Amino acid sequence: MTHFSALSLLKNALTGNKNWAPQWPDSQPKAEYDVIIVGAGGHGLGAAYYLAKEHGITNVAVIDKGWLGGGNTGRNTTIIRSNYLYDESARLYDHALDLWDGLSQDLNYNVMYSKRGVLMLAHNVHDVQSFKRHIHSNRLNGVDNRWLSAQEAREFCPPLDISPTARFPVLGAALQNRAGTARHDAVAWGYARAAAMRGVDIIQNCPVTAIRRGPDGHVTGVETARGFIGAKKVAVSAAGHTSVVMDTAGVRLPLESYPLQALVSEPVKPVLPCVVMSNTVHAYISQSDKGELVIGSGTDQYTSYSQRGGLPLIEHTVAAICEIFPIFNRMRMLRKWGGIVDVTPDRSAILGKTPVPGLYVNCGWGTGGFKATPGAAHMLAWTVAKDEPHAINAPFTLERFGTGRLIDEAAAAAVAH
Amino acid sequence: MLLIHCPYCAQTLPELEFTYAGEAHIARPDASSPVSDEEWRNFLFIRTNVKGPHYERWRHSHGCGRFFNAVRDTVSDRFLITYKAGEKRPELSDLLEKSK
Amino acid sequence: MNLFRIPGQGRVDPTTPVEFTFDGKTVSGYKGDTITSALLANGIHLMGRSFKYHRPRGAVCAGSEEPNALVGTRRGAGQFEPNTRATVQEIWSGLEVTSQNRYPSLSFDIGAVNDRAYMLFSAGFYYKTFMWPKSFWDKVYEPFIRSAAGLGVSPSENDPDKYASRYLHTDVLVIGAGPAGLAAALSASRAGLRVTLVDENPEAGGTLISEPQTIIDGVPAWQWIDQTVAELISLGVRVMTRTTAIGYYHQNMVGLCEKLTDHLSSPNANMPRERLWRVRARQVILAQGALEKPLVFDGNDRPGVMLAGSAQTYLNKYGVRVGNNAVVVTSHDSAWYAAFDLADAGTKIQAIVDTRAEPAVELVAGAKSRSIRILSGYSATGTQGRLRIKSVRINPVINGKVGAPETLECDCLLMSGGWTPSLHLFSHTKGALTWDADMQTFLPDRKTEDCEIAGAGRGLWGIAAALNDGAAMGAVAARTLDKVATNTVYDVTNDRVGTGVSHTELPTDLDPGKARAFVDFQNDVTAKDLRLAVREGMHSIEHVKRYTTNGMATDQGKMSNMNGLNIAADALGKPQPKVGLTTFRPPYTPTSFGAFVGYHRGDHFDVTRKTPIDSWAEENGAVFEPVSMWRRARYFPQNGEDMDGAVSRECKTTRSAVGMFDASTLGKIEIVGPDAVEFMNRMYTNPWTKLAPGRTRYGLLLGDDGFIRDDGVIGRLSTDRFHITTTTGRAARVLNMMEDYLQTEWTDLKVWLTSTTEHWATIALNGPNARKLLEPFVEGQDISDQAFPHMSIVECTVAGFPARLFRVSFTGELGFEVNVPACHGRALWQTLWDAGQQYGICAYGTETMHVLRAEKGYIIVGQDTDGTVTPYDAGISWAIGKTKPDFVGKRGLERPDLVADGRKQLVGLLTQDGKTLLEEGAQLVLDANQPIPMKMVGHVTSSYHSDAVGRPIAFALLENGHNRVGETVYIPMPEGVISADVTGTVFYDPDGARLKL
Amino acid sequence: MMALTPEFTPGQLVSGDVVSVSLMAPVARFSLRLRAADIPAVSTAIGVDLPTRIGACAHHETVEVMCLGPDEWQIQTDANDSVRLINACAAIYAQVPHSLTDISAREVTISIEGPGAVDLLSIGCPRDIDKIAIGTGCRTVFDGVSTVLWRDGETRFRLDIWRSFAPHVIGLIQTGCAELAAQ
Repeated sequence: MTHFSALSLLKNALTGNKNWAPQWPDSQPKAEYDVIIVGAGGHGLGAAYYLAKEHGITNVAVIDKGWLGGGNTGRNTTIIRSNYLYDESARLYDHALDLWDGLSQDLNYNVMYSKRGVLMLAHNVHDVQSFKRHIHSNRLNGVDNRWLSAQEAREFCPPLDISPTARFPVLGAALQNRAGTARHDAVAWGYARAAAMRGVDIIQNCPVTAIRRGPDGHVTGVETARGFIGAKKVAVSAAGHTSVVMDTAGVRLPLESYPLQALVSEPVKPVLPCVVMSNTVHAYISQSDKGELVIGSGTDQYTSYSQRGGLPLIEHTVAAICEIFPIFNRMRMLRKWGGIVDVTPDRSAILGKTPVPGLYVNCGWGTGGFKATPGAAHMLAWTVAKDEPHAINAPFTLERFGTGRLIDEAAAAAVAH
Repeated sequence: MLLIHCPYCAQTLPELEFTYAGEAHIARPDASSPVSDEEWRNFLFIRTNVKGPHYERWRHSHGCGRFFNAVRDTVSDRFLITYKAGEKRPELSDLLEKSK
Repeated sequence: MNLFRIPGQGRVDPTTPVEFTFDGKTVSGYKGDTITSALLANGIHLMGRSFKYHRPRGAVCAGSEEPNALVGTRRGAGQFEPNTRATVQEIWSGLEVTSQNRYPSLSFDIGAVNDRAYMLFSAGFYYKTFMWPKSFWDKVYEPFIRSAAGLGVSPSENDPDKYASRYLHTDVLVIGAGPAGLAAALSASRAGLRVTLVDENPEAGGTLISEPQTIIDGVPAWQWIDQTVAELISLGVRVMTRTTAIGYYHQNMVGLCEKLTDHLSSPNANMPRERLWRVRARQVILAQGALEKPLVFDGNDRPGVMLAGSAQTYLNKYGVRVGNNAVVVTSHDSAWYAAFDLADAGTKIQAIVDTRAEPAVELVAGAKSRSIRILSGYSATGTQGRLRIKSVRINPVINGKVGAPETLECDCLLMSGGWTPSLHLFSHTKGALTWDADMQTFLPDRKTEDCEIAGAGRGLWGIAAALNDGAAMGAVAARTLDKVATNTVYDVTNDRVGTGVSHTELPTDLDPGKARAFVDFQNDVTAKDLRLAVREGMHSIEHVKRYTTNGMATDQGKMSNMNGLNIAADALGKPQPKVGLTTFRPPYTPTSFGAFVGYHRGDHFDVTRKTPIDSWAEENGAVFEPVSMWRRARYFPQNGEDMDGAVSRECKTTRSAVGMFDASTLGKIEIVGPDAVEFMNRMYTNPWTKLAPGRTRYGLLLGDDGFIRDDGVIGRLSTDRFHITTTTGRAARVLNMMEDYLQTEWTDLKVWLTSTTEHWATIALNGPNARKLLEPFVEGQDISDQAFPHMSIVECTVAGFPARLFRVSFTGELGFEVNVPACHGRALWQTLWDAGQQYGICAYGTETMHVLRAEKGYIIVGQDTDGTVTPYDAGISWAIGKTKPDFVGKRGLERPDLVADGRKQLVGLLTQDGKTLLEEGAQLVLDANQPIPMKMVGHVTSSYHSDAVGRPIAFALLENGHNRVGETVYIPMPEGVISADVTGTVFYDPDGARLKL
Repeated sequence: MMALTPEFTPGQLVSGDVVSVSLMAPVARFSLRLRAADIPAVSTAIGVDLPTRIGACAHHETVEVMCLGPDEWQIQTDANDSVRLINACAAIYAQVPHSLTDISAREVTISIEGPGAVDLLSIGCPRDIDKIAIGTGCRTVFDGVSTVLWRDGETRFRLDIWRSFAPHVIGLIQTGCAELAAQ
């Protein structure tokens, strides 16, 4: 496979770009693998990559019911940040942030991680208290996050309306400079290419219908549309579809799948320099490198796998954006789409072992999955390789829902992802 | 925006009048007698999250105010049936038969 | 001077000239013109620049699918929008139009250097480079990439226009008012149904407008349109033009965007610019017709290259010839007819170049009769001309071999690659498509919604077919809705039904690696980009789309998807259905944010709830704060006080004299019935059985997870009647939660809940003078401490108003809360305010309330607790009825982690220097010298300066807090470490003497 | 024509030939809750047959009732009649347990009249207004706010709105009136 560089780009340009090799082969399933990962999103492909790169486990297959990167990896609003409240979350997401930085070089694939800063707006006294709590906690955890006055927020993001008479005035904002965005498809493709280079099989359009267990209860493999595939270990990283797959192994999860919608505007010249989030009015916005305003919405109220979502939510989301950025009122919506997010009761992920020997799960990322990608992948690989969680993902167990030891970012701060 | 048939109002009305209230037929264990941590966890958190016909609850919050049950296909978002709270859980096979 | 306008032809109004400006130059057209038709009438083809290579571009079509002719349009201050499709924007006097994505000018654009280096900018190039040196990414590469973004520029001022929205319920919604749609609407409305017919164009008619030669039932097409629309209106059909069906949602809800003023020179100020319609239809008929496909060959993007059908539209609809000297390149019959119409209108048709070896006899005859040169079995392999096409290079193709080139001079090139059914809305419904091998296109298959597809939308070509299918589908819809409907059959003459073949790139004798054969015009995606993507392993059409950005431009692939699919399928060696089509997403065409925002701007973005006393507070200079949906008076500054000054005065006055507070936002629920007390016992942690009528008690509400949800004072009015209060923000949630348990868990209980939050205005009087002030106004109750002790409730009369009087205090002072019907709230407030003057009364707001309650150690749920705090943690386990068999949260509280050691517990904090005010949210540590990351043991939940205590006070949630009282904790702040003593939570009047005055 | 006052002073808010909107004078208003079996007894006591179909209304002298739910009715009557109502219910409570709760001050009511009334309601109410029969009504939602809608005639409606939401809803109604007038 060609090493990517300005030089290779030039060489190929001169030869009419005829000599580029496939970035990953379309693999046919082998009879058995050491590890099968269900779900070829950023998390699953990344886990395969780290298994190969850091744990020397290369007899690995990543299996997906559709095309790789076709789930939430390719449907999210690409926001990356780590300024979470609880130590557990902050460590996990900050670990991801450390990996984001340098991921392009590591994968030899430009994922366009852009540290443009994420601005979270405070609209009332409760927001201020909550954000201050985050900022102080982050500071003592070594996580970058600082408080800006409304005026400073406007200087950082000029289109922002900070008029005190607004229905939801901006009282200030929390800013994480290191945070930003990345090119979502490139993350999946980069991991796929890098994993494939290390011998990982990527099997697309091959739905996994069941997880098989032996008499001793240990995992033996998976049933798929292309027949049974053996495996010593199976890791399920299928986002919204995880419940359905895990159920076949007799593992029931505290998980619900909700439709999440997002939309983009027509492309315009650069106008929005950073990512802006307002949890109070439910609006998340950034501008893509193509010039589109990328806007995230909330989830619909009912669980669904339909990937449709309703018009009222879109109306509210756009209204919220125009409340914060009135100048965008005459911009046009180009495209809206729906994803399926898997949500846990405490809005934190489940990443670790399951009651079934040899079966591992990575799910419940809700709307926060993309930003965690390298971290979740790295931790999942570790947990699968060592059959025990890393200190960073140890708290994110399934057991916590029985004991009540939740990592409740939502309840603690009413801060959505 | 869904259309929902309220079994109390006997009318099919816009989703905006209704509030989703989670999975149905999850009875609250009587805590006056011992309940295991696992039972309580299941009651609080464990959900089928089924891809397909889903037994769930809605409240006609901007209408008659009643909680009621429904079976909705979470893939198509179509309702197979709605029925009053307390009525017995309709058999899926019958519903699928009817919807044909 | 419209050089290219044919007098007397088209539907524009020659008696009404219209002048507008294009890049500052005045251009004249007529009423009924679009920007494009007016520019073309003046011989202007160059209208824009492409996204990546900045190539000069002109309009390629005449409808909303236009990818090239995007312009900025401006009416006045705040009324600018980028990326407007010049092909649909009607002109009006004074309209300002500017071209985009060029510098310094449209005809000379520096950005066009990219076009020279195009081999470097192959698909996905940016994933492969800009990685070294790493440090350059943030500082050099990324800013460079970002600066290249976008087509037009964002608006920079607030939008002064209004936007509106409506709900609409209809039996049948017909989308598209072409022949099929008109016929469908006619059948359905004749059957007696409520019908709505929408079309994105300014007038109904669709294709018929471009086919004036058609005769329907003996009536010329244009006349037929007029009489049909007239009949529809007489039948009560709602005919909506300039209205785009943008999205097809669940259960036949369709979103429409109606443009009301963008075509007017001086719109009424109260008229919304756009209106969003949320239509619920029992049946939907999709009659959206078909879109013409470009041909893919080198240089197919130059200004002057246009779809043949669109040229025909410019001619027949606007009376505009798109050039004097045309070459037609086609793989479909329809382009021949366009050529004939143009020839008859005086354009010289140099040649009709057909990729097919043997065009139909009647076409050949038609061409001969007009002495048009016919080149069949030919390919187009290149074009020349910088800002406008000058010539086209064509080659014969004989059994696969591309022969010697020939160059034809021209000033426009009309192409047609055949037609694709417009299935966008159908695919919003997730309806299944099926591949038709003969037509080489996708057709609608399995439906998920109650809809029918009529006419060209399902691959039926020709006017007669569209009319008859529309009529039939209208009848089908009517019958589905139990109406009797007849199948009208239309007699059509001069119908011009055509067939054609479909291509990937046209064959060429040049190096295909160097060909600039565009598939997605706006995003500059060429055929070789698509093949490169496939070569690199992008084997799903979604991968190809995302890797090349084909179909991701503002036309959402209307021009490019089918050509892209054909080429990708060819590269993969798979049939198209195996490769699949990318899903079309709403909206059908780009739609103003304003249309979605509708009324929800400024004050109407969200409800602002105000209490009956809010107006008094406003008149008396209150500073407000939003609390959930309410706005509440936060403090009442006097002669220039800041918040601290006002709060300090309000606190002092309340503790020394009397203060009054508007507590009307507290949630209130009336609980009535023989089982009221049993319900209370099950719902709240506290025991209620022994609470006597006339008494009140602090009630604590948990979730079944054991964590605190809400609290409030609850009064028992009679054996069977309780008056509950809840926190301001949770009133609705608490009532919903109670109804949930009552309706679904405890259906046996005879008890009913009614929200009375808004029935009562609540005025709290606190302070040593509270009784003196209140006493004279109270009838029917002795309010002395003996007769009406702390925590009492009574129904009586206050100042002549029926009232519920509480003896209760959230300040630690002697306190009363008077509830009167909301309509009397302000009157009572005024009465007490006037009478209170002699007792030195002050009005206080939420900030003072917070300080006073904190001095007394009263918690605020949601501030001193979050969703993870138990009654034990909060130090209020005394509120739990330990002997009760069950209550909401009882079992949850017994979960292992909730009874474990090391939980965060609520404590008081006093900074050791007695001066420093802690910041709410600040984190606590036991060892301030440890390195980062530090082990944090809690955080400050509330912190105020307290005059009563004479120093700052604070609450904190602290790990093992209850056992740490007396210890020191540290608060490391950026400015330095603060040390504080851990204390109890009551800072003032610990034995509560002041309550008992 | 007058502006909406914080005190909700009754009077005409919008007048026009398309649609007129007035804020109505307060009435005594109660929420009545009881079990189905007790409907006859309570009907007798208050002197109105409680309708059992949700949305159905009944009248007797000054008393007006709408069935809002299977066990819920809204009763409104002349202010001087409310004592009679309260006593009548109190008298039978022991035998026929129920809940009668005074909510007179909870809502304000506007009347909407004119050929444009249905269009006006359609800017905020997702229901099919045509399907609401004259002489009936419903609790529904208007721009996200719970309201009770009474249809008194082909083009005559009343809308009960919780007091603190009324300025929002009425403001939107006034915007809608201006919009209708402009067409």
